[in-house]
Amino acid sequence: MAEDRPILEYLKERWPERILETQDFRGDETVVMRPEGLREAFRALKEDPKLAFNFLTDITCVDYLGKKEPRFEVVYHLCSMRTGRRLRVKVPLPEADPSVESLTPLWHGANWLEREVWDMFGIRFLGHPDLRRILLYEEFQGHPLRKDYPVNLWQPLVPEREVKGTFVDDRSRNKLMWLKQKFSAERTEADRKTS
Amino acid sequence: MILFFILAALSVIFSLAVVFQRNPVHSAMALVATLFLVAVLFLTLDAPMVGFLQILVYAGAIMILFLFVIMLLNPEALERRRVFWWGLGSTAALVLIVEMAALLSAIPAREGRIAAVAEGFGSPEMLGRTLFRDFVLPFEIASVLLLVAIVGAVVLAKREL
Amino acid sequence: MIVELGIVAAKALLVIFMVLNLAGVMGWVERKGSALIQDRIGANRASVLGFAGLGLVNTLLADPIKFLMKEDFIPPRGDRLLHTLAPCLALFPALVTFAVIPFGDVLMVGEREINLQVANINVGILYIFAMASLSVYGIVIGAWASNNKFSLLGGVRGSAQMISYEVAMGLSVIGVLMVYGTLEPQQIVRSQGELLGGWLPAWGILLQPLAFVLFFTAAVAETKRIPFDLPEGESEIVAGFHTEYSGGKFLMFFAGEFAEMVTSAGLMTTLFFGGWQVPYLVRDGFHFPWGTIWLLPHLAVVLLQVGMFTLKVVFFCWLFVLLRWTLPRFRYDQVMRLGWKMLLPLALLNVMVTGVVIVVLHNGS
Amino acid sequence: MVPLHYYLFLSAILFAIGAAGVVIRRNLIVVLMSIELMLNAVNLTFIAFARALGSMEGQVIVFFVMTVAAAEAVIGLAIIISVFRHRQTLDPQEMLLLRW
Amino acid sequence: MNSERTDLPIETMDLQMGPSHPATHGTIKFNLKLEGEKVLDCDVEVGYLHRGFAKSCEQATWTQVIPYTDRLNYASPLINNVGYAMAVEKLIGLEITPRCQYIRVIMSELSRIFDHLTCCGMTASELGAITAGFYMLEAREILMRIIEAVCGARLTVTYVRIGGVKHDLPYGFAGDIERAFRIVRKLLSDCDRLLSRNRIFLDRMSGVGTISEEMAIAYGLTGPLLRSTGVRYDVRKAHPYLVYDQLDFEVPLGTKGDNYDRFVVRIQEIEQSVRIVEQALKKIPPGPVTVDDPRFVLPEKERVHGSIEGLMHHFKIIMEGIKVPPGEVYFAVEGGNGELGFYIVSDGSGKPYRIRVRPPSFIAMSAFHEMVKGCMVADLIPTFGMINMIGGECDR
Repeated sequence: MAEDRPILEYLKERWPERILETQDFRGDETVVMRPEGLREAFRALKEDPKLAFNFLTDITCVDYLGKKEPRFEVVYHLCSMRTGRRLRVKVPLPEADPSVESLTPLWHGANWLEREVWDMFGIRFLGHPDLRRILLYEEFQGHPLRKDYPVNLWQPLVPEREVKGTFVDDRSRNKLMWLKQKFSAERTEADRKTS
Repeated sequence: MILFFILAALSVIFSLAVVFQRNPVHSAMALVATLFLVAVLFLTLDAPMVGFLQILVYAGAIMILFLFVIMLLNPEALERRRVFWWGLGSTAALVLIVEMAALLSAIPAREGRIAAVAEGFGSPEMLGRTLFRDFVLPFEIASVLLLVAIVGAVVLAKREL
Repeated sequence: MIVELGIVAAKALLVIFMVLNLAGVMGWVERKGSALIQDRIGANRASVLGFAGLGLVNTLLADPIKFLMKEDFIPPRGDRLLHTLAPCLALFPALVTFAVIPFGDVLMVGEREINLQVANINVGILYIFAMASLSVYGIVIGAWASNNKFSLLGGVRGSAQMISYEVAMGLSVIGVLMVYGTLEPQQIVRSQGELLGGWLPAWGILLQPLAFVLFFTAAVAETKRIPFDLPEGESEIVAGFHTEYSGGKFLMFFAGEFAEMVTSAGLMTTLFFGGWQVPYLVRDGFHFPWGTIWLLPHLAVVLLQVGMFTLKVVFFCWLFVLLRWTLPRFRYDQVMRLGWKMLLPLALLNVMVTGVVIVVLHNGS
Repeated sequence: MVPLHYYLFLSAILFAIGAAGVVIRRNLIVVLMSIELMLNAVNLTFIAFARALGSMEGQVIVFFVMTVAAAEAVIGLAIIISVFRHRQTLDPQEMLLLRW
Repeated sequence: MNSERTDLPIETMDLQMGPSHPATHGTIKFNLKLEGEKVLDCDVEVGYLHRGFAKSCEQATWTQVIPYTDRLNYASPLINNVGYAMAVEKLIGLEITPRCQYIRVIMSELSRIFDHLTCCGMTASELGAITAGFYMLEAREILMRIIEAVCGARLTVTYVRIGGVKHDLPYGFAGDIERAFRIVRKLLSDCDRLLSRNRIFLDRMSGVGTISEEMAIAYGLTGPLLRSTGVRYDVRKAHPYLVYDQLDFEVPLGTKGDNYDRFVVRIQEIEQSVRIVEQALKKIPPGPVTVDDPRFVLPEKERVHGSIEGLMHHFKIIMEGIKVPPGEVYFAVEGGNGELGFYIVSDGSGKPYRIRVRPPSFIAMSAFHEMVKGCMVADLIPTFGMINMIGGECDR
C-alpha cells in the first residue's frame, strides 16, 4: 500500500480546489470530487501519463437519503491498463439538481452506464448523446433505486405499442392486437346490449 | 381438340388477369400461368424442346426476375385507373382482334389443316442441326446480345462499381 | 388404349406413393439419424409396443395427423390466395419431376413391354430442369404473401440462391449429356450398363467425376438443406419463407423439401450411379467379367433392378442427412460467391474438357 | 387435329391483350410483363407455322425471340430499378425527364 | 463510379429482431436498419429480463443475497457466488481458510468451462453446426453432474457462504473430475475436428464482428472479448485473488478481435481452466472449509438442535443477518464473460445498503452496434453468440 499512496497525494496536490476528500479503505483508493469541470478532470486522469486511468470500469450511483448531504453520490471506477491500479471517484450531487457532465465523449462505454444511472436514479448527464431509459420502459414512473421508491409500488403496465417495422406493410398490426380489438369491440357491443 | 380449347380458354383468362390484376405480384403469377399454358400448347405442336425451354427460361428465370424486382422495390400495389387510356387500350385490342379474325376467316378451313410431319420433328437433334448449321451467325449474335445485356444490367443496377 | 392408360396411371400412382412415403421415412430418418449422430435418443414417443424401430410406421401417420390438427394461420395483412397457393407450388414440382426418372428396365408381362418409367419424354432432362425451375415459386410467393420481413428476406435469399445454382446444375449436367449423347433418362441409364475395358461399369461418376461433385453441391443447394438452408436460416430469419405457415400448409412445405431430396437423390442415381443398373446384371442374369454366368428369371432381374435403384436413392438421401448434421450454414454472400465464382467456371471447364476429349476420341477412332 | 388458324387466332387474342396492357397499365413492371406476353403470342404463331409447314426454322426463331426477351427483361428491369431509385415511382407518366 | 451517383436514395428496411427470436436467447431486441442484407445501424434494446436485482438485495440480509447472485449469469453461477462473497469478506476484512480458497478456485474454473462451453456450443449450433453444439452441451452436462454432486443443484447452486462454502467437496471428487475431464477432452477434440478446420465455419467467424483494441478499451470490454483483441487483461492475473497467483496458467490472447479469435480464446481458456483445476486438486490442503468466526458463520446443526446457545446463535444470524461494518468496497473477479465486479456499500446494519454489479455482458452489448455495423444480417448471430449475453446478468 505504501507505494500506492502517492497517487492520492499527487491528485490532492494537483487539484486542491477540486478534491473534497480522499479515502483509502481496505486498499480501495477513493477521491471525492466536485461536479464542476468533471469531464476535464477525467480527461486529465485518462491522459496524464503519470495516472493513465484509461479504462472506465463502471459508473453507478448511491442514494444516501437522510444519511448524507448532498443526497446522491455518482461513483466512477477507473482502472489503469498500464499499472493495473484502480481508482474510485465519487461525485456528490444535490437532490435539487442532480446533474453531472457526461463522460461519453471520453469513453464510449459510458453511454449505456450513464443511461442506466439515469434510468435507476434520475441523474441527468449533461452532454449525453442519447439519454433514454435503458432497462425499464418509457412509461415507467419514477426511478426505482432511489431510497424513497417503495419496493412494492405498482406501475402502469407496458402499453400495447403498435408493431412497426417487422411486417412489410407499416399499417399492419400484429394479430394479437387485431384479435384484442375485435374482442373488445364485441364485448362493448355485448355490454351495450345487456345494459 | 378439347385440350386445345381448354388451354386456349385458360391462357386467355390468365392473360386478361395479367393486364387487369391491380397487384403486380398477382399479375406476375398470372403471366407465369399463361406462359406455362403456352408451353403446353407448344407441346401439342410437336415442339417439346422449345416448350420445356419456354418453361425453363420464361417461367423459371425471367419471371422470377420480375418477382424479385417487385419484391425489392415493393411499389405501391394499387394504382388509379385512367379511363381514357383504358378505353383506348381496350378499343385498340378489340379492333386488333376483329381484324385478325376477319383475316383468318378468309383462309379456307382446308388449307389450315395441319399435315403430319416427319419422324423426329422438334427433337433436340433436329433443332440442334438447324440451329448450328443454318443459323450459326444469328446464334453467335444472340450470345453477344446476352453478354451486352448482362453488362448493361450490372452497370445500370449496381450503385457503385 | 384403356390398358395403356391404366398402366401409366398405376406407374404414376406407384411413384407418387413411393416418393411421398420415402419423404415421410426421411423425416423419421432425419430425426433418428441426428439423434444417432448427437448421442441422443431422438423421437421416442412414436414407438409401437415399446419397439422404437416400429416407430417409423407410427411417425409416418403421426406426423401428418399432428400437422393437420393444427390451426391454419393466415397473416391478417397477407395475401390469402397466394398464401394458400405457395405450398402447392412448392410440393408440385418435387413430385412431378420424378415422372421421367426410370426406376427399372422394362417389365415383360406376357407380350407387353412395360417401361418402368412414368413418362418417357425424349427431352427428359430438360423436363426435369423445367420443373425444378418452377420450385422457386413456392418460396418466393410464400415469402411475399406472408407479409413479413423475415419471410421476405428468406424469399429474396431463396430465389437468388436457387436461380444461381440452377445455372451451375444445368451446366454440370451438360458434360454427362455430351458423354451419353442423349436427353432421355432411360437411354442414359442404359448406356451406363456398358462395361469399360470389359469390367468397369460406365457409370457417370467414373466418366464425369467433376460433374458429379458440382451436381451434388448444386443439388444440396436446390433442396435448401444445410449448408445451403439460407432461405430458412432458422437462427437468423426465424424460419425464412415459411415463418407464417402452420398446419397443413407447413406440412406441404415440409414434405416438399423431403420429396425434393428424394427426387434429387433419384436424379443423381440416374445420371451418375447407373440408375437401376446392377453391375454385370443384364436382362437374363449376371454376366461376370471373369466369365461366370448366372441366369435369373425375368421377374427377379426386374426386382433386383428396382431394389438397387431404391437402395441407391436411399443412400443419397442418407448422405443428405449426414451432411445436414455435420456442416454449419453459409452466409448469403458466400453462397453467391461459391455458386458464381466456383461452381459455374468449373462446370464450364468441365464442358470444355469433355468436348475436347470427345472430339479427340472420335478423330482417333 | 386442330387447324392452324385456331392457333393464329389465339395468338392474336393474346397479342391484343398484351398490347392493351401496355397502353392501360401505369406500372412499368406490368407494362414490361405485357410486352413479354406479346412476344409470347408471336412465339406461338411461329411454332404453329413451323408445325404446319413442317420446317424447323420457326422453332429456331422462337429460340432467338426467347434470347431477345431475356435480354430485354434484364435490361428493362435494371432500368426500372435505377429509375425507381431516382424518382420513387414506377408510373411512366411521371417520368418527364426525357420529354422535350 | 463517380460522386453524383453516391447520393442516390438508399432503400433501407427497418427490421426488429427480437425480443422473441430464435437467436436472441436471453431476451433482447435489435432494431436494425438494413440495406438489403447489410446492417447499416443497430440499436440494441435490453431490459426484458430486468428483475430489480439491486432493489431486491437491499431488502434481503447479506446471506440472502447469495441466491440472487446465482441468477445473474446463470451460465456460471458459482463465479457470481464467489465474487459476491469475496466482496463482502473484503468489506469485513475476513480471511478465509486455505482449503476453502482452493475449493472456490476449483468451482470457479468448473463454472468458467461451463460458461465457455455454453457460449461456443450455442454459437456453433446457431450457425447450423448443431451436432458440434450438442457435443459441447454433452460436455457441459457431464460437468453439471459434478457440480450437482458438490452443490446439490445444477444451476442455482448457492454453494458459497460468507466466510467459506456450504460444505466440503464430496468423497471421490478428484476421481470424478479426472474421469469427467477425460470425456470432456474427447468431446472437445471432436468439436475441434468438426469446427476448427471447417472452411464454412472459418468463413462465418473470421473477420466478422471485429473490434479494434482502442475501441474495446473505450467501450470497457473485458474478458474474452478484450483478450481477443490482444490486450492482456485478466482479473486473475492483474488483480490476483484467492490462490490464482500460486497456480500456473496462461492467458490466451487473440490478434484481430474478430469472432474467430473470441472462439479460439474461449476454447483455449477451457484448456487453461482444466489445467488450473488439475493443479488445484493436487495442491489442495486439508482443513476446515469455513472460518471459525461465530459472528458470520452459522453454527453446526448439532449445536443448533442440541443447545439453546446454538439455537439463539442460529436465530440471530438468520433473522438479523450478519453485521457488516460500514464502508464501501469494490471487488472484481474474472467471470465467464469478463470482469464481474461487486460494488457494495454497507451502513453497518444486517442488510446491504447498496449492491451494484458491474455486468460484463451489459457493457459488451453496448459495443454490439460497433461490432456489427457493415456486417450482414447473418453475422449478427455469431457476434451475438460470442458475446454470450446472459439476460440475467445483462438486465439484472
